[in-house]
Amino acid sequence: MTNHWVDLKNADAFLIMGSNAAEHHPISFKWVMQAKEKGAVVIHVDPKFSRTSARSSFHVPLRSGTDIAFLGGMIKYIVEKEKYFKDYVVEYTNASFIVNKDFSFNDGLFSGFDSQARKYDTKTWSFEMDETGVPKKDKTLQDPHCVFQLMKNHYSRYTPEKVSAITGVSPENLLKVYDAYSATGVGTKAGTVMYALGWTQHTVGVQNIRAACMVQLLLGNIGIPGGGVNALRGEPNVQGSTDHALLYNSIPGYLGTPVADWQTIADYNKANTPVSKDPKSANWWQNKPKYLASLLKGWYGEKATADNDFCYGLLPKVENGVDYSYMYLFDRMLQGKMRGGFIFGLNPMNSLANSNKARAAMDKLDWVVVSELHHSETTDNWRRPGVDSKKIKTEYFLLPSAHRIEKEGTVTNSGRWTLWHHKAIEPMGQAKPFGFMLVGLMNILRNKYLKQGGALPEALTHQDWPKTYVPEDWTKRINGFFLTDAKFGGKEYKKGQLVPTFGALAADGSTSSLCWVYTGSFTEEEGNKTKRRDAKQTPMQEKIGLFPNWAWCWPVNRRIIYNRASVDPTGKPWNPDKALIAWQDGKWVGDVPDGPWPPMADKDGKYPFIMQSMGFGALFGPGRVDGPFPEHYEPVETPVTSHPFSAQLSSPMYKSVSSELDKLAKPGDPAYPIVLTTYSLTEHWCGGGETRNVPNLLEAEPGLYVEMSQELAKEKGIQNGDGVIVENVRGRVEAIAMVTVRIRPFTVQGKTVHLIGMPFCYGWTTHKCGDATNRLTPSVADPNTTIYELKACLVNVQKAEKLTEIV
Amino acid sequence: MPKSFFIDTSRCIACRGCQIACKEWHELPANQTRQQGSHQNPPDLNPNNYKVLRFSEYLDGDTVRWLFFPDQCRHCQDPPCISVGGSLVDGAMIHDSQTGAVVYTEKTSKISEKDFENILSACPYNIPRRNPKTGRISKCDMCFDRVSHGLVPVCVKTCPTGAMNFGERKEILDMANARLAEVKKTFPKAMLADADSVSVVYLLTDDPQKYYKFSVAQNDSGMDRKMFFAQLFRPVRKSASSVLRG
Amino acid sequence: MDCNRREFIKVTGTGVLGLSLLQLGVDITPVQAYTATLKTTGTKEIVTVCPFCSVSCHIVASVRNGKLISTEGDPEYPINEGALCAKGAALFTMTLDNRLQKPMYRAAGATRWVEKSWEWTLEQIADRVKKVRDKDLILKNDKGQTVNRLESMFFIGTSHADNEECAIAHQMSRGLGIVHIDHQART
Amino acid sequence: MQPVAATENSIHQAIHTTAEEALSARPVMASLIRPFVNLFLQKASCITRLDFDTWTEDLKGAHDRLLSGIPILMTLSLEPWRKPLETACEWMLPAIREAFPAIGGDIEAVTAAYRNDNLPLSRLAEEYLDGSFTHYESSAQSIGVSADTLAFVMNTVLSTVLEAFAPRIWAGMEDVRWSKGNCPICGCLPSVSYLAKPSGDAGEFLKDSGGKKFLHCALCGHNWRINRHICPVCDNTDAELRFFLSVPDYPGERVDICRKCGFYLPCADLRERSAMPHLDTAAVCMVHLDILARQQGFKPLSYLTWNRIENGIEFPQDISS
Repeated sequence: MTNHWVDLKNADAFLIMGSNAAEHHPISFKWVMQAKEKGAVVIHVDPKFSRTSARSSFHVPLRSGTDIAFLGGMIKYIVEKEKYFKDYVVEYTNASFIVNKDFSFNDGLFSGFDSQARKYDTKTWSFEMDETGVPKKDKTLQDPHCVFQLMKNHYSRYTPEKVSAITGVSPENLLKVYDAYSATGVGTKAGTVMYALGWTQHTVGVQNIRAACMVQLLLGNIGIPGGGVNALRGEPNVQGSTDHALLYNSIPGYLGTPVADWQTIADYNKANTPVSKDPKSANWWQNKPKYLASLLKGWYGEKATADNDFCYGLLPKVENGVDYSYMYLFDRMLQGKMRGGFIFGLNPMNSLANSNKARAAMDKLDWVVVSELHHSETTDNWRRPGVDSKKIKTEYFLLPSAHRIEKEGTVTNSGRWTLWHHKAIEPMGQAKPFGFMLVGLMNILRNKYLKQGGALPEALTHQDWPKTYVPEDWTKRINGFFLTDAKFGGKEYKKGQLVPTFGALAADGSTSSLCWVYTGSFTEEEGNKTKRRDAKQTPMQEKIGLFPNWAWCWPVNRRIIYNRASVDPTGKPWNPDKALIAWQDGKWVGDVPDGPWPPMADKDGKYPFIMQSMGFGALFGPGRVDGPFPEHYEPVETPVTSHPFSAQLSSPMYKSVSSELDKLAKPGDPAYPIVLTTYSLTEHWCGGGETRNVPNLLEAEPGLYVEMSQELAKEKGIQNGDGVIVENVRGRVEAIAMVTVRIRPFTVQGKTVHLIGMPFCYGWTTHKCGDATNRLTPSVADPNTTIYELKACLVNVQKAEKLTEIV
Repeated sequence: MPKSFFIDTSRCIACRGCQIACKEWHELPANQTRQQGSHQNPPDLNPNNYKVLRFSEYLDGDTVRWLFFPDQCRHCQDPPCISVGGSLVDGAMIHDSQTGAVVYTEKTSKISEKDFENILSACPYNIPRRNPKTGRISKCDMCFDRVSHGLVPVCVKTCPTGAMNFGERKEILDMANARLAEVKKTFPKAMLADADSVSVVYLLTDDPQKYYKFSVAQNDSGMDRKMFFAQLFRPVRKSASSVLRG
Repeated sequence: MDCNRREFIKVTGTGVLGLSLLQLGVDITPVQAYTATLKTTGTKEIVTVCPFCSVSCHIVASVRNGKLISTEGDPEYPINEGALCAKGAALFTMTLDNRLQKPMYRAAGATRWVEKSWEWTLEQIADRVKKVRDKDLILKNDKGQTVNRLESMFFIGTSHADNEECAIAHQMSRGLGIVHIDHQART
Repeated sequence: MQPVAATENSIHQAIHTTAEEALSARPVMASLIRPFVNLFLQKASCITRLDFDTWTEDLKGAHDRLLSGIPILMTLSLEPWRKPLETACEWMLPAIREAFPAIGGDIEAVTAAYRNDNLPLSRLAEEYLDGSFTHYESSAQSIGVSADTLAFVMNTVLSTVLEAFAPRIWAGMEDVRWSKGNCPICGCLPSVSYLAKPSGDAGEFLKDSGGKKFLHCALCGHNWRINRHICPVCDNTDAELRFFLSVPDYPGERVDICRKCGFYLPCADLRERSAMPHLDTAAVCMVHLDILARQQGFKPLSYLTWNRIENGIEFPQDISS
């Protein structure tokens, strides 16, 4: 979230899209309802009518996978009806930038596409620079090559008629939403976007969110109270685990994973550190070398020296352009290329796309270490239905893990608040925290390497590991230390003392930090700030529900990111009633501003979007691999064979793998005419591993169902409660029909398209409750993030003769 | 002093916290339910569920209506079940004069199946259930043990939205009427179901029949012949506390 | 005027002067005798964070003699203000049932789990890891660049872990040379 | 959340219900509870009759001082309170005599002094609030009672007036967030705390589950919210050093203890209760918990009439040490 949970109460309009917030983040609705009581309009755009819809001002059903068409229409509406917040757009976004004259867009493809490689050469997606290296601008927004005009032109095709034809939303409903939401395009109103997996799990997932960012930038809704683009996030510490980069493509603190071409730290820094010649651009990422050096010092301690590149050379380097995420991992596993691995607190046999493939792939491992609270479809994959356990040669090590309540440490919520949780009770039986297992294992391994040698032992033995797992020691390591006596901010620090803020981190090896965004969370001056529980506020903060003394929030306790955009260039809040920061008597008051500099109009002022190298909000976003403007493409499995915006049916760049288990239905496949979307449900959590082990929750939601419209049921001769087979090219799933008015057929390009929905929380380890819905979903993914397209694929449904998976 | 519930369906989100908390407090075992095409599980009241969340949906023109009804015993002011069955077995079915709770004890297992059917047919809300194994008749007991210790019923404690409320009858009726006035602004059809004759007052936002057949008292199971005669020979009310506490 | 709390406690009127119950003629001995028959229990209230969605509602866990006796929404946390959804409210039961309590091992081709000690289990895992790593670690790629990567081993999970544990998992993975790293953010 | 302004009848009702509930559980406490119940009943009758209109102090300055942490009455003269204090004497002196016949003679002496205009009520009240007690010894001597007796009387009289005035003094101060351990109105320490019942504002999606902690002032009866996870005395936040004692069958009554500073405070847990008790009565009804906490070596946050269970206690001059 750019903002935070309590801040939802400041919104005047909500666009809840790609999320079922009331059911999956119920407490968020506490704040949504507060705003609604005060007159805010709450709009829910979603294929299914849910509790979120029931509590919203209105619900608009949308065919899954057509969000960009819907939002593209909104951009067109905002631009053409001049609903945008002009001062904000001109001053704070790149609307006025002049784009490379060679940039073009033709029939669904941007300039530079190589259809053989399915890849863009992005050289033309660039800005024209003046002689000093600063982007050329036309603040009148009239230049035909300026971002604003290109954007206007791009979305001029998204007429209500076309958008309606492809999304299945009536033109009246479209205008109702566009009109209500775009009313926030004035300085004194705020609109917020709440999204979750309903946006990310598409082959255009990143562009869905980009489209929302554009809407928000046009309306001046980023960086202000009650605004923002808010990822509600689906998991308990998904924010923190992303910050600490349990991801192949980054190392902690959003630094890129080293690739083979970057052999030295100098290579790395050269390739990764952005340069801006504009003195008004803060270009925060210019500090990257400091964060990398501090991370390496954190990992390798005294063994890391300037002379040995801080042990950078020991790090694994990935091959440029090779993807090591789940989709490829399990593909390689199936090919027998993986020998062993660790699966901690995760049930991929139920939650990954194409479960049949994932399950078969796991059988190819020599050994696997699984750590869990309960038995799950993953821990017990070797004895799943239909396989002969004796033939599964994989060794399984099952480690009982401690529950959150049985251990201490920090987690980070979606609003980036880092929160200490105390240990309330001892772990049950011999269960242990993950930290105990991993520190224990590493110590054994390091001893083995010290005594026996082996491949590149220094990569392990040079690392700095404690003997036992003490959580708070790691909280300190994450914050970072001064490694020599130092002076910062007029204060003396001794070697070994905690670094007060990331401004003090250095590239010369004199500081350490395991994740620079967390630096400042644990200081000599104030101790462990994640334990702070003080609700104290200034009257200004109280007005907007800002709690600066409660725990700590990255970065530097800034509660709303890009908050310099909430004031005009002289530092006056756009909305004085809900002021976030303000420049008063030569200093900032309110939230921690995005950098200490004076307001933008001052000679030493900076642009608000400090993490963008040029300092401006990106209406034109050249950083994504699949285009600088979001463009509607159909899901890879789509019920249509054409759409009104271009001949490019699906994303030209979506990722996929091609084992024999990775079949795809062709567009408009008559054998599989029905769209399937998948989701969570309230009584069970994600893959269901924990909640299916609570008998009373299982009693309330006992088995796998498929929600379908009355019209579809009638067409298929299915009665409510009938056992049905949901089937496609990849799999076959048994479920019970739930015939409902909450899902209704869509009229798409004049034809009826049916959509059905299924939860994915059921699995075979719970007796006869049904098995993985994800046996149906495809291994195709967004080209930027490789997140699977779990929200839209094609199936057919028929009444079952006999059921075996479900009673 | 008599107690009452106020169940505000306009605030219910069907989270089923009440349904599950009720089971846990009364230590009722989980049923082996199966998905039968509804979120309503178990599908009906049963000896292991004194409380069931009922779901109902329909299309109102182009608008989806999804109604939630946490069903439980209404603890009638003048309970027909007691009229019919109160004198069958001493101490089996009690109407507590202090709280207004209608409580069935273990002694109901001595009541015959046929008599149970009469009791059930007398209930305007189709509430009592009989365990065929033990013969015991059961239903919501207003958490009599909790209430007599000054605590609120466990479903009320659990409710996260304020749909479930409990207190002195007068205060509860005031609360219900105040809320009704507010809700009527959005739902002109809103009403309080049988407020005068029951201790469990539901606020409904829609036609009662849209919720559930027995959301309001059903005439066909109301005052039948048996009940009429039963009324003539009505047993003296006993204080449940004297039986249960003693 | 310095009005800190310590100051107030020193100057507060209540209690400095006054009469005892005995002076008031109230005989407290029966109450004292009664009290002697009472068994008390001490309970600690410890604040933890709900393990479900990422609102991170705070929960007060009441613990008596090391045993969890109840959980409730923390009224102090500015986000949930004491409220909980159905799952958060069910946290208490969820920590109890069907938990894995001992390390277990399933041998190749075996049809059942065998309970093992932590020492044995970690030692065996370390053994497997070292064997694979020593055999499969790629020091140079086709172009002769140093890559030090171990492609045949993976680490996946988990957003259930604390930040401290995530930092450990990452440091360990990169130390081993693992490049297949992923977690729930991608599902 | 302040309890709704109460009528004489409703306070009486609450006193009776609270006492009856406790007595049915612990009949042995009757001899302790009864006298206080009678005193509180009389106090409630007096409170609802006190006339506040004569006091027209402008509290604007007090509001600003409150923002900087100074209780409202700290710096105010109580001279204009003479009339209400007198009314309280009229009501409460006979009530004390009736409730505690053992000190009947002393009370008669005090009553006589009051009648003879020999009791400087406003000054004694001010000193009581300041904790200075400069004139108590001399006044008591001139009446022929002990300073302790005089202090006990003044406590009863002053608390009656304060309890009547507190809600009106607080009106206009609601915007002030007060999170200290002593009362924002009179500066006094609490006699008891309570965990509030759930509240669900109509506009919200989810109600809270209750459990917000309020302190109840031992003198003026004002209730104010504090952070439940912080010791109100020493600001200790370490959960390992804080706990509460309770008797298993009575989960609604407990005594909160901080090992760091060694102080305890009884607490009425109202989260699941269906009605709001009379808090002072509830505090009297929890004296058995006071005894238990003392036996474990902890000190009461404030010495109240009903918890002076030892004889000749030596009151520490600085209890925050």
